[in-house]
Amino acid sequence: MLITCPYCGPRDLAEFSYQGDANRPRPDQHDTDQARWNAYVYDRSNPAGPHREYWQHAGGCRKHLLIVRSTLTHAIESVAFAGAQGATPRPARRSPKSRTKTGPAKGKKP
Amino acid sequence: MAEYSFFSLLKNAWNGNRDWKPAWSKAEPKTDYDVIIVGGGGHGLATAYYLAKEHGITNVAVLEKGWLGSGNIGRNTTIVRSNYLLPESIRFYDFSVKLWEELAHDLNYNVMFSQRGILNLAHSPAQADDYIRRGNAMLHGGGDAEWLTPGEIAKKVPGVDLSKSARFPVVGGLLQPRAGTARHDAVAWGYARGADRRGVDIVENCEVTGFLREGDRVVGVKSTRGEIRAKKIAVAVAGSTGRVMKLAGIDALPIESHVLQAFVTESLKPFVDTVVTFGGGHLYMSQSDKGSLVFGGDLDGYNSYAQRGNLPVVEEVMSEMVALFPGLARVRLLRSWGGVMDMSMDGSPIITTGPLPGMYLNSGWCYGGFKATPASGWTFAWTIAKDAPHAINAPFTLERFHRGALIDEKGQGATPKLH
Amino acid sequence: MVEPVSPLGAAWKPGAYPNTAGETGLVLSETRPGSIVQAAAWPGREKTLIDAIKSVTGLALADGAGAGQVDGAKAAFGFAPGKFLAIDQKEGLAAALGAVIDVDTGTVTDLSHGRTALRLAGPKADWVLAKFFALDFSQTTFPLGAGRATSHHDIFAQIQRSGAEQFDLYVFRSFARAFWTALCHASEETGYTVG
Amino acid sequence: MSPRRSTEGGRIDRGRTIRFSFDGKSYHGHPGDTLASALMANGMRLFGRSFKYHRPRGLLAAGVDEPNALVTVLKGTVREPNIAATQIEIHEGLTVESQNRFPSLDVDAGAVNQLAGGLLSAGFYYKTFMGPVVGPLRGTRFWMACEHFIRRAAGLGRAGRDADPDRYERMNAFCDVLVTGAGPAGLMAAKVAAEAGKRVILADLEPVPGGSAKWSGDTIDGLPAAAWAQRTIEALGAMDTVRLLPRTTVWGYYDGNTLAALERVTDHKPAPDKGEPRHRHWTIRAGAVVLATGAFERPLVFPGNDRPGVMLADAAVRLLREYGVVAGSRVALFANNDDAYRAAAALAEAGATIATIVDMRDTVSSAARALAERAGAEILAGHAVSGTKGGKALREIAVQRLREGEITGQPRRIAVDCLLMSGGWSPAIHLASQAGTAPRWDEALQAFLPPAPTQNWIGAGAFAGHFATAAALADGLAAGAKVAGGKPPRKSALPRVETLELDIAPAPVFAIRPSGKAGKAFVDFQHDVTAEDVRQAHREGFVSVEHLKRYTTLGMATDQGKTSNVPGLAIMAEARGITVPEVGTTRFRPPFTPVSLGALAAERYGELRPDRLTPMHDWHVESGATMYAAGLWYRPMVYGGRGETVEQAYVREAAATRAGVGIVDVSTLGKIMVQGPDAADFLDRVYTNKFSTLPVMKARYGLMLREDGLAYDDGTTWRLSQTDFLMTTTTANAGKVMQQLEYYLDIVWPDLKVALTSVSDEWAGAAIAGPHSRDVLAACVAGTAVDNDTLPFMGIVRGEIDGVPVMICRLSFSGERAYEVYCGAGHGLHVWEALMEAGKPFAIVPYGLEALGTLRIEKGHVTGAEIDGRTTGRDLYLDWMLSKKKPFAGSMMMDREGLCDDDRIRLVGIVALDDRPLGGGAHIVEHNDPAEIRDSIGHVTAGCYSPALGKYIALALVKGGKTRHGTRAFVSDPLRKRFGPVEIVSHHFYDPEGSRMHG
Repeated sequence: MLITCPYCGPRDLAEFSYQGDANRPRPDQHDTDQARWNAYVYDRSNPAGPHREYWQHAGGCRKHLLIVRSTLTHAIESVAFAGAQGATPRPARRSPKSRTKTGPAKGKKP
Repeated sequence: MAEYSFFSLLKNAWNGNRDWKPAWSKAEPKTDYDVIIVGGGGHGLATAYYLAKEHGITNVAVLEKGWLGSGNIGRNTTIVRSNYLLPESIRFYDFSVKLWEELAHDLNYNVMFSQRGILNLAHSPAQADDYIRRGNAMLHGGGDAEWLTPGEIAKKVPGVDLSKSARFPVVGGLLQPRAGTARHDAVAWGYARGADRRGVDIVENCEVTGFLREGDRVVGVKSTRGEIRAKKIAVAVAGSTGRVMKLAGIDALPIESHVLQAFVTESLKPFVDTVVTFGGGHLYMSQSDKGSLVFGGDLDGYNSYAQRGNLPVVEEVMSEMVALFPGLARVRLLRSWGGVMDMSMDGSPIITTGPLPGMYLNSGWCYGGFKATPASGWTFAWTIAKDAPHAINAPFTLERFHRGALIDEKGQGATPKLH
Repeated sequence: MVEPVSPLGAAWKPGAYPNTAGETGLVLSETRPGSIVQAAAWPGREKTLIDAIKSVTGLALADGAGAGQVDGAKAAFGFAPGKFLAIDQKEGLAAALGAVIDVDTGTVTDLSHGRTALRLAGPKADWVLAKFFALDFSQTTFPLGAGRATSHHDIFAQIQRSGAEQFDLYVFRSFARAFWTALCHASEETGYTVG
Repeated sequence: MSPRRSTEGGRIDRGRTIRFSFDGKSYHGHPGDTLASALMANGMRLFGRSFKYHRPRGLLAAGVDEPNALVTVLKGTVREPNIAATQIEIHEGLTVESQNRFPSLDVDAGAVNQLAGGLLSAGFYYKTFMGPVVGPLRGTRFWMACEHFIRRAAGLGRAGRDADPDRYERMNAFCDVLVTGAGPAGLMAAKVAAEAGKRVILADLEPVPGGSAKWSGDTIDGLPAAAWAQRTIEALGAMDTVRLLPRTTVWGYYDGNTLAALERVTDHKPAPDKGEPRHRHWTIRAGAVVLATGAFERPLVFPGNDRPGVMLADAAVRLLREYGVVAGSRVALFANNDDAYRAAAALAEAGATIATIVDMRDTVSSAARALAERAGAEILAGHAVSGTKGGKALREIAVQRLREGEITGQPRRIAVDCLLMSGGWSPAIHLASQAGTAPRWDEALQAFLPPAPTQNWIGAGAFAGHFATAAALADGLAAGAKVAGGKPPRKSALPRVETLELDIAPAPVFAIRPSGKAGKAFVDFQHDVTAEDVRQAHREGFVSVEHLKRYTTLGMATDQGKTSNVPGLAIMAEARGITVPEVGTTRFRPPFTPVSLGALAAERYGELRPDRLTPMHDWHVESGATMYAAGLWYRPMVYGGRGETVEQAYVREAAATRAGVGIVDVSTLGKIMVQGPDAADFLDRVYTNKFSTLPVMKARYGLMLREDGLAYDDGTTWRLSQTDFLMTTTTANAGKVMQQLEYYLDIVWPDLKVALTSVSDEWAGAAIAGPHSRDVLAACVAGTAVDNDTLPFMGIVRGEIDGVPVMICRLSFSGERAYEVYCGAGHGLHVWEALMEAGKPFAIVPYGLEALGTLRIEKGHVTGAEIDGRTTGRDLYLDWMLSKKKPFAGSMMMDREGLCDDDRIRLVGIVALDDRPLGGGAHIVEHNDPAEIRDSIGHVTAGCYSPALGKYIALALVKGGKTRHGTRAFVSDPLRKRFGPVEIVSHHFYDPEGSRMHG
């Protein structure tokens, strides 16, 4: 599998660390609703199809990425930096050649 | 249907093997059953068998979307063991091993359970302490365990690198003698034949596409072969749990589906006589009766329903294999494949009534489902028949996660990829 | 002034190690810079940080992922959003950068001891590196001065192309000896020189 | 009559001779020969024994699809089993032995299995060997006794146990276009793409590229096809944007157009050059892939089709044209298609007599007739071979009339020494199948064609069902142009081909149903799966393609069904009365052909993980330390070397530390710089206790929980300035904690201005502990005082030791007055030696992990043995660290009922009352009967001999925890055969008030 890191370009799966389901918002630190915390820690939507998930480019820039990937085919639909509010995931590039055009200006989240 | 025996083989050989009958009949689904079991894998078939055998409930249909045993029962590395740490697990899996020991006779089908033992190699004093804790827990829970020194390991597993200069030198090993391997497909076929002989309908190529509801209650299924109603609907679909439960409106469960790869080498003359695991990484290996080394390692580590994995895990597993057995570098990988694992949030299964009225759920097997097949079927059948769990599966509830009553063998918390 | 000790220890064996054909395809060396410093900008403050790096080192970094520059004793490159590695053969770069980068701009972290600088130079440098890293080392995709953060299993590495056939690697000090040994081993095929 | 070498032709160099050995006997061949061709040239027919029946087998194929001729290659005591003789290039000194036979290939005792043929039908083992229900052989015993012998009879070659001395390597490659297969289609595609400026990798599994061009006999652009291929390869090789990879099999198609290939670098040489790997594992990330992997010819299924001398028609052509080997002198052909007639013509030209051509079809095209005429052979149309004779070599075939699939009439017996067969062709669609979905059935070709691409590949040539050379070249041209992204190709770019126009479409018949007991007809040659086995599987209900495969083992041998797949499906389809595609096909899985485990381990063979070393590593080793692998790190366990046992050594080290002063290397601790205006706030959120209140130049012990509320990691964090913190973690958890913190900052609190940097390797750390620790520092530290006022407990100062800047924090893991001295890692050794020197007057001792553990057990500090992922802060009596004033990670989850249960195991101390050791992993019970192994109430996490207490003590996790203090229990360690009384006490064994460390 090849993941196109918005900063580093297309990189091998081995450089990435899976950080799990991105469909479950972490409750606010001050939230005292036990059910919400339980759901955050334990409950997963586990869809067969497009899945929003976090990956960390641990063997690269170390940024966390929000990726939409099909759990049926492993095809990656989009990659974006995680945590950027209202970020629209960017379409994945097909060819590893497109590195030169990769990425936003240094450090700017899209 | 005739009993299988050496004499039946002889008789049929005489007749040119022309008189064999189907191992199980291809049933047409009826419109109504006492129990429907969704999932014609090992656990579903075992459940049907024990419903009939132990509880006299035979008006049962097993619905399989594809061919029988097409899930993990036919894709695993065939290991049977109960070398667990926590009392709940030891009790459950030890019960399973006991059922395994009688299974071939029980089913009149040779599932080839071979108690060649499983040896967990430890590579540091701290790891040895950890394994000894587990071995002692097994013994205190009524199981069997032995501690082997490197010298004893050398005799039991020739070819393993026991040199002091190894990157992770072997300091000892935890052996469970009663563990072993079985012929995976035969388990599915044996249970199918056994259930069929007791009157269960086994319906292949019948995919459940929805559930019939009366209020909250689940009263039947919609399928590619029509609507089928039943008093009780049991779900045992392993890696497909998320998909099937969504059809019942359950959108979130403490389960993720992950891909696990498995590997076989070309066929070799006898090389290793026991199941060996490598503690310097994550590797388990044994040799099949046909001579292939059968082995596997960690999950690929991302949600997947694809039954195919990627290269990093392949390379990691092979690296560990040749680290443990440097003579195998010239042996060749014949085939690899992927199975979809229903990874639960604490690494332990769920065998329970609910979560909806009329429904029963059996899931969360992670990658330990094969060895659990008999106990899973037995306790699930009990739970379905009695509408309450047996003491053996009582801890394996769905609520335990939220309650914090976790059965976390590895101590990794709610990180499915780490179990 | 106390000279820092190289982590390579006895694994550093200067000399020529030709291959069967008598060739040496690359030179392996430890460059032992006095300063290896990480500078990180808060989001939106990258330009200020790039300017600060320029004011101290004279290196003008282009505005793009992984862009960098090498200039004799000094080098700098980006390896992550808002993050840069700056290298100087002289000591004191961390203090100098710390003086011009305030807390509202970002942070400066001295890694002079924590990272070990290794250099591969020669026509076979990219061939040997490709045995370890899943990076495209061709000139067009990895131009002069550019930097990359990558890893070889457990070993994290930052790599800068410092010449047409030359790459500088920054690896964690504790792994340096193991990695160096592996580099030498992997270079036997093409032949190599240490020094 | 036997195979022989022709006087001319082929790419072998008759001028040179190579000697090699097979089963201890010496043979010779020529450069260019494979083991198969060289042995055939030596007149050999018998190459191997089959898996189940041990039937004698000859060569069936000429390529990777060979199922029979498997041998073991020997290099000294190192063995490489199960290699097809067709894939071994001979070289001087090559030593090979046959396998799965006893005592020899010629006389094999296992052949007795043939007598029990009917008993050993499909699935026989599921039906027997279950043994008695009662008695000593009940349960699994009887089966295991039988299995012992079954296992010895099964299996092919024998693997070695000695370490493989060769090396393996990986190579990462990137390209615009990967072309797999250098036949006419692949060559053409590579040429077009390369000429358009693309970076191209062209991989071919054979030593000499060219594919079918090497033996087709066609003419391309006026040149013999082989010469055209040669010319094209040379032109490609001259371009620096093209990488040619001969002897390289692309075997795996993974996600993201990542492909795996195996290059056999030195297998064809007597010895590798310096530094050369035996195999190279290529991982190729390709922009686009051209799949031009060709096709495999299929055998026909008839009784006796496995007799040595029966082979695939194209294999005989290949042997002849590539290696100059004539497979027989009196040859028959049995086919269901026109294309196979080429073989008859080719062998006739080489001097063989073509005794007959048996064609299943009633009518034969004129083109085929012309070829038969050239071969001087009569055609028996509408006939089939219904049997063969000969022991270990074919002598005679029986031919009968075939009417609507049934054999009729009297057999005609024809004496031949070689029978060529052809059931048409199956495209090698394996890679495409790996990459995507199910293949589609082509009725005309009677073959599965590639599925629609789900990744970025394009097919060409025989792979796509376009078998003729001209069609393959046209495909290659189109594919090359497409991946190059340029204009559609000009027609004129297409080379001219002169060839025989033959219809490749076969008759839809693969199996002859024999009349009576005519003998076994094999579908899967290697696994001895017969047509009758397939029919029996049908009778028993194993009718889906997967059940068929699993029940009969069809297609599961080392050739992975390359020849057997379609014939097997066709027989099942006929039995079920449905079509082949309705039976279905199994998904092809990686690898396409077997790959050595060494190659996949690559550079990790011989070095699984890198060594991670502290700056003082060499000093420890030189000082006699026994090193201990802790994760990737090496750490001193004890400084022995004085004839001491490990226990004596650690007791000495620990006692000396408590009495005077000791020093330990703590450089492995995880260290993370937490910097930025929000750093303190961030730490308050991730630690259970507060850090925002920590003064500058002070340290604090911190506990972290997981999100689920269980204990995660602990360590001290030092505030170096208002906005800079140095966090330490346990050695084991350094990476995980870093990742968790990054997760919080990237995803949960992206607004916090905090930067994290791993500085584990930046700082060397030495802890000095003991009553004299301050004296040692006072003797060597410059630039700061180290007295109690300047450097109180948890205080931090900066200073210098022997010219090196240091940072000293007063911390204690041992319970003694103690300090951690940090300096730049490059100065670690220097500072360590300075401290040792300064400590000399105080008899300073270096101590290792065992003594460190002893000191901490005595003090009751927890580590990974107690924070094992299943314990809570309360289980460990760390309640005092759980702030009630602020939320923190895990705070909402740690109070759930299951985590507060009274029955949980909690931390206690235990003391052995029988003066014997308490090992980690021992359990605790309440009853005093060693024979009763039951009712564990907990376990020992870590034990030691305590020099301070003069007793064996341990930390333990026990149900009820504190409530058991002062009670008697028993240690039960049956695995180590240890049982004895213990007293449960507080885990704070030593100086519970902390007066020593605060003093």
